[in-house]
Amino acid sequence: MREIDYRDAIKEACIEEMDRDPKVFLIGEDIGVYGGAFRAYSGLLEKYGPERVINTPISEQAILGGAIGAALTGYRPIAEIMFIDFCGLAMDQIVNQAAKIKYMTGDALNVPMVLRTQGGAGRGIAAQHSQSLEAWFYHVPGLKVVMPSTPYDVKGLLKTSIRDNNPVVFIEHKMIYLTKGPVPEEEYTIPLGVADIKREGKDVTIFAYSNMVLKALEAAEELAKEGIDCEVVDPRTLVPLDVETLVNSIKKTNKVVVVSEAAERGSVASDIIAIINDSAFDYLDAPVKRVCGLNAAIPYNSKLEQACIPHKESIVEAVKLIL
Amino acid sequence: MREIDYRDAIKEACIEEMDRDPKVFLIGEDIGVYGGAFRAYSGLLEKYGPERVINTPISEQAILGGAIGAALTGYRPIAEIMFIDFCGLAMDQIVNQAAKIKYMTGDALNVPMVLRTQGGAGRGIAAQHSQSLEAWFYHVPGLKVVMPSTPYDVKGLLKTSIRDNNPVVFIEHKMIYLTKGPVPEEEYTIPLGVADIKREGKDVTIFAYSNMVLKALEAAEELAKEGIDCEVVDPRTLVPLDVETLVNSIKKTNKVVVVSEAAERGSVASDIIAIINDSAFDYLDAPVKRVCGLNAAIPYNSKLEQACIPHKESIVEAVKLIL
Amino acid sequence: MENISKEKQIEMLKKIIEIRMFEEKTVQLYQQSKIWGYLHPYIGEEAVAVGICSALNKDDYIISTHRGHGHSIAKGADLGKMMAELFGKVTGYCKGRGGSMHIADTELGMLGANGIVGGGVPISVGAGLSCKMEGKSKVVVCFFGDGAANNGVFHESVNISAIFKLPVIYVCENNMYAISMSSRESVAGNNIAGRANSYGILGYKVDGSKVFEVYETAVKAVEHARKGNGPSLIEAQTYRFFGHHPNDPASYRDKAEVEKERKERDCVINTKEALLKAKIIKQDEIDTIEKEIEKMIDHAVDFAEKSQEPDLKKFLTEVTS
Amino acid sequence: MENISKEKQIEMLKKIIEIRMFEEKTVQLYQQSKIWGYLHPYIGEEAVAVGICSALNKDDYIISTHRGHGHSIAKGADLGKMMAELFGKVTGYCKGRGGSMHIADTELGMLGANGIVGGGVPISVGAGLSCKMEGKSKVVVCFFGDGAANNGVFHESVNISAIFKLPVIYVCENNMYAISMSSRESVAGNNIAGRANSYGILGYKVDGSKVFEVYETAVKAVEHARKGNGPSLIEAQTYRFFGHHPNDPASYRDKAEVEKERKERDCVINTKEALLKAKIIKQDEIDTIEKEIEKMIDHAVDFAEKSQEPDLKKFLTEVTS
Ligand SMILES: Cc1ncc(C[n+]2csc(CCOP(=O)(O)OP(=O)(O)O)c2C)c(N)n1
Ligand SMILES: Cc1ncc(C[n+]2csc(CCOP(=O)(O)OP(=O)(O)O)c2C)c(N)n1
Ligand SMILES: [Mg+2]
Ligand SMILES: [Mg+2]
Repeated sequence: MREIDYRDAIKEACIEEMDRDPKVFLIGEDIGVYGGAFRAYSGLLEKYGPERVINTPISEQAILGGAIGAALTGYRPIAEIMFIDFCGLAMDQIVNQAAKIKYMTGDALNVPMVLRTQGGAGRGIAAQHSQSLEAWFYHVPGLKVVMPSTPYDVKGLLKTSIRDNNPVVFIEHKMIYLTKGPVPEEEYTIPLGVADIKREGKDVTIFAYSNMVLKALEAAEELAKEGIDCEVVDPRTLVPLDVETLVNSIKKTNKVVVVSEAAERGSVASDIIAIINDSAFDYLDAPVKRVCGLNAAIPYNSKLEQACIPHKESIVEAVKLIL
Repeated sequence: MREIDYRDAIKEACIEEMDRDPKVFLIGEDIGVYGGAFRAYSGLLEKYGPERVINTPISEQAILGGAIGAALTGYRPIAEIMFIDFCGLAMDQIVNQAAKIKYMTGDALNVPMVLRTQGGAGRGIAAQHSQSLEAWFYHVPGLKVVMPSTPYDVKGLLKTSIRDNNPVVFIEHKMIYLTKGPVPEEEYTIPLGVADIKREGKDVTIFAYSNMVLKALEAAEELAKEGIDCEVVDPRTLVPLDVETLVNSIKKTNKVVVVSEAAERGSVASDIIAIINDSAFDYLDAPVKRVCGLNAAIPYNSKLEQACIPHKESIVEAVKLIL
Repeated sequence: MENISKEKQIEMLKKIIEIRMFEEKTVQLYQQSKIWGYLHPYIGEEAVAVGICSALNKDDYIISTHRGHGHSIAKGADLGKMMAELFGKVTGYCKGRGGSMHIADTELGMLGANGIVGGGVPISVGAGLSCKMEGKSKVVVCFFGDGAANNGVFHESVNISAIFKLPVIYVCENNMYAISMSSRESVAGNNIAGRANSYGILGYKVDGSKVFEVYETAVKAVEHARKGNGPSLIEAQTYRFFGHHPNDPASYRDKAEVEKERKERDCVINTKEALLKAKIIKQDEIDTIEKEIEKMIDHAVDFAEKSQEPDLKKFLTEVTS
Repeated sequence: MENISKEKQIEMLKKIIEIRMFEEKTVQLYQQSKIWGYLHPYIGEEAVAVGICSALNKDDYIISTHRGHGHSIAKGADLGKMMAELFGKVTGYCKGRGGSMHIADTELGMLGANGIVGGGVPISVGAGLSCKMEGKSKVVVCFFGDGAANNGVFHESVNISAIFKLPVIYVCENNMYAISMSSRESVAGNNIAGRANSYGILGYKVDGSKVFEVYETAVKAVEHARKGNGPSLIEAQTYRFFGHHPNDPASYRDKAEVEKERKERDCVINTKEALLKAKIIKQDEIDTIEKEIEKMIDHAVDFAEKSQEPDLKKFLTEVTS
């Protein structure tokens, strides 16, 4: 199969959906000639014109309002917030408007929109440009949360998200835009709420999402050399969450490490542990281990920065701890 | 000891601290003649004048910026956001500025401020005025989070929060402003990070905070009639968290129910379970039970609303489930 | 006023009375604890919603606020469904889930009341984009208060609507207060309409107690928008006759001011008088109208009272995710 | 210019050159991968920071942006500590934790650069309140870009500063672009200074390449603020000579425009020429100044290179909570 990078997979999803449905459009900062901060949209302005590739001022609330209002009136916008950190400026529109409109109006209205954004550390851009804030959205009823780790997943899930009739927060990771992977030429979609076992194994389950899937696979590789056989479960979507695949994996391995780049306290990883506690407590041979980011503002200095997030090494260590 | 209500305890804390330290001031919406949406500040404008009781336009970002900038330059502001739901408009100031300034500037600056707000359901004011969003702040390194349940605690903790040199998110609950309780005439403070055992017991630990402490005590009362002896642990502050008191209680009871009014998914309750998993797994005789709000936007209709949040009955049921 | 057909004038008077009587009834029901939660009466401000919405087509959109009953009714809402919503009944506009602050309806083009001050304002950008993309000359009216005019959302939204020439009419209902905060003290420059200059768009200031003045201004702004000339900003000067909500005695306001406003700028009284004076209507016709509206409202209350509570099980399967 | 002492004029020229040479050096070091992360050079805009900060006292405050090196240096920052910060060293202004976008220092009255566009703008309200409460006639300068002027924070902050008459000078550096977005297309009405009218405050438009013009305007605005007359808004028209950051070729800009700006509005060249023409300085004196500054910068780089990396253990105990 041909290989393309994560960034181009995003672009392909947009192109296919924009071609399929004239109601789909893009809105965000620097998405015109500039093609988006990570260039996922390069060429799209030329292709679709400024009516469907709407380049905005630095007005995060109005960008999301621009998506919500269009969604309420029949369109399917994909709004981009350049860094997930900047969502701090627009949580009202996401949480009090987009997430709730359908429910609080008793289905009088609905909001089919995608909020595309990206998070994560690793580029030395410090505390306000490196956060992993998915836990905020995960906690809010009415939002779906998608965090793909591969080109294949990002394409298939973005297409599904665009077609979803409710708001989807689609979170990419700044360190994986250039990673390549197999993506078929033919059209495909991936349903929300279906995990993917990125590597099968029988000794320990590693539950990881987004960039941490790549770290988990590296760790599994290394552990394999020592004869430890890890299964890597990538939920791909956090809401809805495929609990069944996770529980089945735990039934097999009886041990699980949960990895998230986000600051540990109040992270999605903690919630996964609570879910395991509810649904798989009896299958566990050891307490679940969390491998998360430190409870610290991400620093600029590269060594400090790297010390704040999980790595292959920290995952390896955690797996060994519970073996 | 004299009894006063939660609301007056807040006012007393402000008065004592404003009298003690001329750098303390209040800023927020309708806090002047109106005395605040829940009237906790009534009379304070007359007492301290408009220079120290700063009534603002509906500009949540500028209110918090108003606190942060003053804190950076030597003052100790108490900023009020009328409903925790409205923090959606100002998360950038809270999270990207207040929480991070000290850490990302390497201690060049610090932000001694309190953000006072209130949350919770129960008054039929629907999805945008009834949320429990403490998980957002809990997840952000650099913020302390305080959620007192009694007049005694609210006064002592507010005083300590005002004196703290870092930003404190101080979250009250709209249903308990008029509850009364003993508060000494003499000055006292309560350190952050020290839990309070609101009721001793030996059979089951109920971990609950804010308004849920009152529900947990009701449940314990009811269970006592059936001979089940519950211990109610009120952490009072979520960050810093007194893990020790919780673990000690679990060592004694070997069973624990964690209660939070917030939507279950990604709640603080989930994180407490992860912490218990890390620190008290071996003392547990049964899986920890979460009793949380539903993953739903809080509705207007009172019966529906009540169905979305935990009650005495749901806590009783949970306790019985793990006995 | 001369350019407005007699029928239209009478129509507007009717709507004003309908809103007034509906609101008086809701306050009464609130005091009887049949309605709970938050209720923000529109009494005193009716001419704004009616003047503006009378310039709209059925398929145009409106975006409302926490004080939204008047907007909905002016756009043609069914009083029964509104009242049922306030009663929390399943027959209400939001199946009892929203209450006063969240009424919405696609068929009405009513894109939602809002519990967040200014929360609907950015949504105008999207509705405006949609109207522009669709190319059917629809327009959007975005209502908001003087308090909301100080929130950042106002600035972002009007700026973007202006640069893209979106067909949005921003209608600021300056009722002089945001809860207890006077607009004289909160709006720097004290000229909301004047803020239009910042964005290079048209700004109008109108007496919000004069329904025909409001209407005529709205007609201009709507035409401007339909032609693709972009947004405009109307500041309607009005007054909240009572407290922010039924339990607010509004003691922060000057009594003389309140009395003067109620006496001189009551749009129900003034519109009636104007029509009587112009001999467009007779007093007994007004009496008949009022009786009919009273009946409508009684029906609405009756409908609400008799409607079912939402089914808890159904609710739970519908909302949890 | 005539009213400014010769010493002060030379001082300003020096600062302009200092910033220019510092920035050129950082770009070079960035390309050599000695600095990483985000770096937003201030080249072309130096006269704004220098003109404004020259009107301030040491204990006045400034609030900066993501493009903040010039502001810090103009306020008197130590080049060594700045460079060390860019190198991520523990001797830097933020102990290596902040990098280019977070430099701050209480002694300098520098309340922080900011990675969030407009993030510092609301903070001006608090610093302004503090200056007013303290009553020592201190003032606050709040720098922000044309892009930030479209964000809601601008509106909220200027409005509040105006109603409370806070001593804040809002300085918009309109360098015509926000990354790739031209201010002609993003600022409705295309007149940022004109937005002052909305708030009933003074607005000034100045040529940001003319340091003395900027300075003289700043003096007026600062005096106004010190006297308790409230905020003002200065729009300094300037130009970002290069890309948004070192890796941005800025191909979205018209070449002719870029060339024209660089040729006609280079404040380093123009300030030198003005002083030479007015015979306030001689070419060899300029040469000496430049050599000295070059030496300072070399020292700064040397200091940064030789400084320690932050200690990981210490960091971990300090930051985790
Ligand atoms: C963002 C936000 N801040 C504060 C509130 C609380 N609040 C509800 S209504 C109101 C006053 C609104 O004033 P205005 O916009 O003038 O509308 P009016 O009530 O006068 O119609 C306030 C402060 C809110 N609902 N949302
Ligand atoms: C809230 C927010 N939105 C977007 C960005 C990404 N961003 C960084 S700089 C910039 C452009 C800022 O333009 P302007 O305010 O004119 O300042 P300039 O870069 O021209 O100095 C953008 C969009 C950001 N950092 N913060
Ligand atoms: Mg008002
Ligand atoms: Mg700019």
